[in-house]
Amino acid sequence: MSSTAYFFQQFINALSLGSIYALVTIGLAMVFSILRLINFAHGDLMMIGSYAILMLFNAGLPVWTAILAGVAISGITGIIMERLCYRPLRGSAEMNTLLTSFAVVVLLENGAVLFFGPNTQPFGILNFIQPTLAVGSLLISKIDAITVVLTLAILILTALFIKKTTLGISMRAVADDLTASQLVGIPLNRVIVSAFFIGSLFAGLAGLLWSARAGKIFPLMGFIPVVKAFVAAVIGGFGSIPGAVIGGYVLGFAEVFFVALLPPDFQGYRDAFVFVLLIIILLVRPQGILGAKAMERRI
Amino acid sequence: MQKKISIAILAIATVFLLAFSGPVGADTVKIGVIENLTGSMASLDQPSLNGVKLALKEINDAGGVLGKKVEIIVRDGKSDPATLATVVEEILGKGVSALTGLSDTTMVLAAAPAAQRMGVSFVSSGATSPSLPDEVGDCLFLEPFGDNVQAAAAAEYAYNDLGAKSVWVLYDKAMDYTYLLQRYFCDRFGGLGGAIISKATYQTGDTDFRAQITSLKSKKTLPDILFISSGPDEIGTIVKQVRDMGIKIPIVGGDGYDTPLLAKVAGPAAATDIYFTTHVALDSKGTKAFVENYNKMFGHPPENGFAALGYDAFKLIVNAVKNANSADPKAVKTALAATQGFKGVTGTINYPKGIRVPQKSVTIIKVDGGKFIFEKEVMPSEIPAP
Amino acid sequence: MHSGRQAGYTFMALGLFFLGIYLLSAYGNHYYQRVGNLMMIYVILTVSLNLSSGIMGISSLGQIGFMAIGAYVAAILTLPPGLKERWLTGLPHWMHSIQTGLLPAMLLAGLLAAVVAFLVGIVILRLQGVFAAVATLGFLIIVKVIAENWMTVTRGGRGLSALPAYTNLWWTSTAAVVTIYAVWRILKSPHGRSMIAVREHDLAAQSVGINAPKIRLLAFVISAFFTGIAGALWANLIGVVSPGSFYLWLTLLIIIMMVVGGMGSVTGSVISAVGFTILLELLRGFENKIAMYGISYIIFAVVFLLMIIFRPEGIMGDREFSWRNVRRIIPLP
Amino acid sequence: MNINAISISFGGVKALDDYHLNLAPSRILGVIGPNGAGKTTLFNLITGFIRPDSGHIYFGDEEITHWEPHRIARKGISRSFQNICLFNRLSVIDNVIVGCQIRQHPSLLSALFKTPGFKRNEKKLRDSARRLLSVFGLEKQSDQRAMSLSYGDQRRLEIARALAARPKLLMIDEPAAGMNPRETEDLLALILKLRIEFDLTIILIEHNMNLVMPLCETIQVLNYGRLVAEGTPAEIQQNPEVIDAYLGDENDIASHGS
Amino acid sequence: MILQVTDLEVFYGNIQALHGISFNVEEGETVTIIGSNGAGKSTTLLTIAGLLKPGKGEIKYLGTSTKTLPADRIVRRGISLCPEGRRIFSSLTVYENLIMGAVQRRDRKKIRADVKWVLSLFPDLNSRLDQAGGTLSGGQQQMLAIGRSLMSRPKLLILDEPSLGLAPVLVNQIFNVIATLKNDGTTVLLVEQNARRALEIADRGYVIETGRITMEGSSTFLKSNDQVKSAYLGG
Repeated sequence: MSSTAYFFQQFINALSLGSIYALVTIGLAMVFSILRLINFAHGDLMMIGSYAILMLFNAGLPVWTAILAGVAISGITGIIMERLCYRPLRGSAEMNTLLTSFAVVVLLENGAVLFFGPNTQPFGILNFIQPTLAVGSLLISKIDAITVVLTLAILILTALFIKKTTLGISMRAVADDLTASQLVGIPLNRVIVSAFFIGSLFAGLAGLLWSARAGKIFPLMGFIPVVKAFVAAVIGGFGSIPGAVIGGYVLGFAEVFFVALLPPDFQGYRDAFVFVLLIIILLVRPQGILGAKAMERRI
Repeated sequence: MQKKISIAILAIATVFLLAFSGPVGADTVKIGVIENLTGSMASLDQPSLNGVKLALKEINDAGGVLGKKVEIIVRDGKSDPATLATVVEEILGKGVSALTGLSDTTMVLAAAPAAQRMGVSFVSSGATSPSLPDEVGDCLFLEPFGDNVQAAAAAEYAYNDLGAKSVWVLYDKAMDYTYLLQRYFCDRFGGLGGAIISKATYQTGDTDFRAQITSLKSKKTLPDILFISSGPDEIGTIVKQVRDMGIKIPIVGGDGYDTPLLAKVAGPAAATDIYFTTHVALDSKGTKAFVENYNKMFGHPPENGFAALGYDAFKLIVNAVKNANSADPKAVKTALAATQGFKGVTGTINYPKGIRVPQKSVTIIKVDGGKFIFEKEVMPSEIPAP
Repeated sequence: MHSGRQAGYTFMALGLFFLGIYLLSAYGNHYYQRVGNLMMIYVILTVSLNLSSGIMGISSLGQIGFMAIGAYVAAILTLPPGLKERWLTGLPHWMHSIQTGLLPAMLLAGLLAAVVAFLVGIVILRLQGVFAAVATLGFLIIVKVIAENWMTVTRGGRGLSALPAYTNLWWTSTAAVVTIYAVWRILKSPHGRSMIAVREHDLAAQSVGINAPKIRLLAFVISAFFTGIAGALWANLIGVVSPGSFYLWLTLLIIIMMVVGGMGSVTGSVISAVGFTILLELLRGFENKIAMYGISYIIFAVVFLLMIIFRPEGIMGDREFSWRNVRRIIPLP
Repeated sequence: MNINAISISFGGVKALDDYHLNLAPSRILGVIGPNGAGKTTLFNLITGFIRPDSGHIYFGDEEITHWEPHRIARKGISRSFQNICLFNRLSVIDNVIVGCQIRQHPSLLSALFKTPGFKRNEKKLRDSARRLLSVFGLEKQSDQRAMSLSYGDQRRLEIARALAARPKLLMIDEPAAGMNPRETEDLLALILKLRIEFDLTIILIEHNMNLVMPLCETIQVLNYGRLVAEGTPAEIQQNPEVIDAYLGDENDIASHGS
Repeated sequence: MILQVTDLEVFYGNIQALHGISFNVEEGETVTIIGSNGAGKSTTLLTIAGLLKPGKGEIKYLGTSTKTLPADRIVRRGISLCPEGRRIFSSLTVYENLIMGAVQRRDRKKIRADVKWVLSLFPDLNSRLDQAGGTLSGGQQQMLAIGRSLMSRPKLLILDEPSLGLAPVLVNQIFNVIATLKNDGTTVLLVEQNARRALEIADRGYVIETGRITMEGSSTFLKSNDQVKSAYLGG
């Protein structure tokens, strides 16, 4: 394999990893921008979506129906989560809501262990898609190709939604100024619920893609992606949706090339590197790559 | 306020005391089972517990031991060393004859010292570090063979039978088992004259191994085999991604492969040309009954090799109780140490004098089109020191 | 009330406490002793976290990182020399032959944790609120990754085992009492007032001459010191340290203990750490009885959720225990 | 106090432009101007919360332009805030004690071991805080939390805390905001009393002319970050530019209206 | 009577911000509330808009209580508060800001017509429709804020300090628009620090001090009142 081909192969790896990160991050950023809530349970929505898809499929539903229904279940779980756990806490300290989301993680993950069992389960329902496409000396797995295309499509749709629809503009308005948006009559609850729902749909979809790549699901599968998405969100500028996308890709590329370019003894330090990067970004450019407003200290 | 709090504390303390002072029956043989039923280790330890439960049922159906029923006291260690260290004390307080469970070295090291202090033997059902018994003391027994044995077997099989002269190694840095396995493998493979081209690592929980695989692909000369040292949860994904990236080189590994997940996650097309060492061929005659009974009891075949290990470890203890003709922990320990020719599902266990790692032959399984096929039994000619 | 009399009560209470410790270590079974030890360690962790998070107001998710540092330092120091030579080839030679007792190990563990806190704090404490939370979470993960990868010093994912079981109830309870006393004294000193002032209003505090970054760093470092000590006690109690032991679950556990006890209340932290240790054991007992493993953590999470929704200030708010209040309820001499 | 031509801008908008100040000791300066004119920005610049883009600030003979806020405070400049910034969950007396302890550097060890020196020191702090509270008529509330005080009491407590730091220069931001005329009169008397008792130089931001006019010896008028006028209260009241910018021109509607 | 506030008390935690405020606004009237900073003006307005919950007292709008309604329902009923400090959506374009003002409405055609109408009131905004709100000057932001409030076609328009921090020319422009609205028959409740200007334009006024109404009357009466003069008119 030539070094250019090597580079391109790693590039493709990074692109598909980055796509999934981007997809998870958008949902996280959407909720954060509106509520200033870092929802660590977002990753568990991926888990719930994946399990739902698998169970519905095993119950005999056609693949695509199972996928649609599973993703919808993930969305609905997001709404329930908001209603039961986060709405009662609205307006309380950021730290409290952050901790609440951790508690929700404990709740959902242990619940999943109880209901689904702790064991890893194979997730092969997309295996009928032939594994690889050969492009010259490059091999592109079809799941990767689908991931990238699907993510890009969703990103474009989301951008249009946010830009053009009243609900999308309302979300940006609420993110911009919560008080003023209430004063102009934006129905806050509806906007928040919508943000949770859409974000959770994306999480469900990301769960599907993530599980299809890994070929397996397990109850604790959500934590690593959500932590990564969270880093991606900070890199991109928390709350900014285009930033979330960029952050996702930056992280995907950083991770892949960190492993690709360094000797094996250092590969293990990948996550440390990711977080050093995060801390540096927080210090140097707390608003992230695309974050517009600097954090102003109000006196 | 203060009053409410003090009342609450009193109430909690009372309940606390009552909760653990139930009557203890003396007409059963009690064996403690510690497993991580929740948390990161649960996928190894739950099957192990199922194995124990199956063994228990069989033993009690056959009349128990020493004329008494056998009773298990199960505690969840939550994959957390502090919890393990606590529950082991709790179980020891209930007068058990011996303990079993746990599939990870670190977890055993958190739980077993308390048993050692009390002189109660602990048979590790799944941890395979050969130095474990020396680290804990004379109460700790391994049910499976040590990693050095299976790694040496894999190396000899790869070098002699597969004719491999060079290897690329990928291993999980976060686990004791995966680290030791590849180290012993490299020791023996190098000793035979094989070349280690390079090593790459990942961490438990990773789901993306393409960066590592792509760097393998970029090597000027590809190795004859890949030695991938992985636990049961990652191996399917790794195989899938290796094959997806167009690498058809044979893959060799250890008993972590012994799970249906390997074939199911990777798919039958990818799960081909894979060879691994393990304790038992689940499709062989000797194990057929075990698999069937397991299926009957739990509604599905054993999730992985740990089910059989848990089953054997428990039977091993009961066997020792029978041999000792006593449920006294000291006697059971002596009997365990003297175990000879105990036939389990996972092979025949002999503990040579002073050595509490069994000398067992290693089974080599070949995976072809997702099917596990018994290849051969190997007793390595040379075993790296623990 | 006369302060001499209060001191008298306090000494009597301490006497009773240590009498209890004596009875438990002499006559209690190992299980109760083990729970007692963990309880005391949780008290240290919660009270010291309260100093930096509750009293000082630093949103830290990285506290357990300092515990990990303390635990590893103590583990390396107390590991038998033979094993040290075999496993820890990355250590300087002179260290191979050293095996210390618990006290020096504890103190060095605390000191090293404090030094790391100092260095980390200079960088991270410039951030506030959730951003500080994120950065400290990053610190925790970095510590874990280093512990997993620095094979020649930490032995990687396999961890350090066969540590001498030095820790007993006397050590843990004394360390807990010392921690409570120290944090209490700091709370009642000019430093403590400055900490609360900075927490309540950073800028106003600076306008009356408080060096806010410095006082934040001070709280962070002291808190890390005691957390490091708790790590050392933990290491020599459990006998094995591994990277996975000091991670999210423990982080969440002590934060929840602190929040439920009341951010800023030392008393609350003590009550909550003691209460939760018992609650978790009870829940575990319940879970074992019904054989639904995992239900205890679910109940635990629900308890926390209900608490944060209906009583977000915790059991004690930021109030403290005082003999004056006790006397209102129970007639003391 | 001496300020040379400081300027600062936020996002392209000049918040303060070419501002000068020369204030002799023991004087009272009033700064007035419409909201958003840059008054509070001026306070934040002097107390070090924000740094000027250009210019210099001297206090006594030292340049304090780039000092940290706490260092400036220790040098002898105290302030109150426009929207009350108390340490809400500290008791009233502790709020003042925090101000009192500005010049102390007790060691942590003395606190840990509760040395006699530490106890003496605590008693001294408490006594002086109590004395200060009685000046402000807050001694009865000293054990309450600051957040439970009434609005007027909170304003007074904020000044008390600022004074506890024994400043040479006291900067008060809208002390009479939200006070009724009677309370305002009391405040006027209080400030005059404090000035003599503590030998203070005072800079005051205030909208309430009932306070500004009788209290201040000099008045500066800011508008759009620019210094529009400076002079005695009488001069300011006559200044047409000031009337136009701040007090409002009665003819505006007539001349521009529909 | 379009708005009637009776004995309104509001608390922030333990602190009482309003000590029983009563006032009313008649249909078509322009009423002003004057008072110094911290007197409770904004608190009163935010409570009417449904953002703060009243402790005691009653708020009646067109005869029915709005005390328990959420903010968006109050807007739908026809009360629109243009908040102090403009609070436009700085990352949204001018056009989007205006659209958000009409978020409760479903009549797309009329909304488009109303955008035109608002732009005719504030011609400055015309050329800046696609510009982000945050890039506007202070005066333009204030116009946008008022325009946004008008987009809900309120029966009662509440303006909180519309002239704050604006240059005299712009202040004039803002007051001219208020005058226009008034002539068109819109009911306006105006809170101002620039008491002189407020009293020029209003029919009646209330003086609020430390959470209490201390004076009320026609604008002419208040303007000539010595106390008001000395405290708020700088005379």
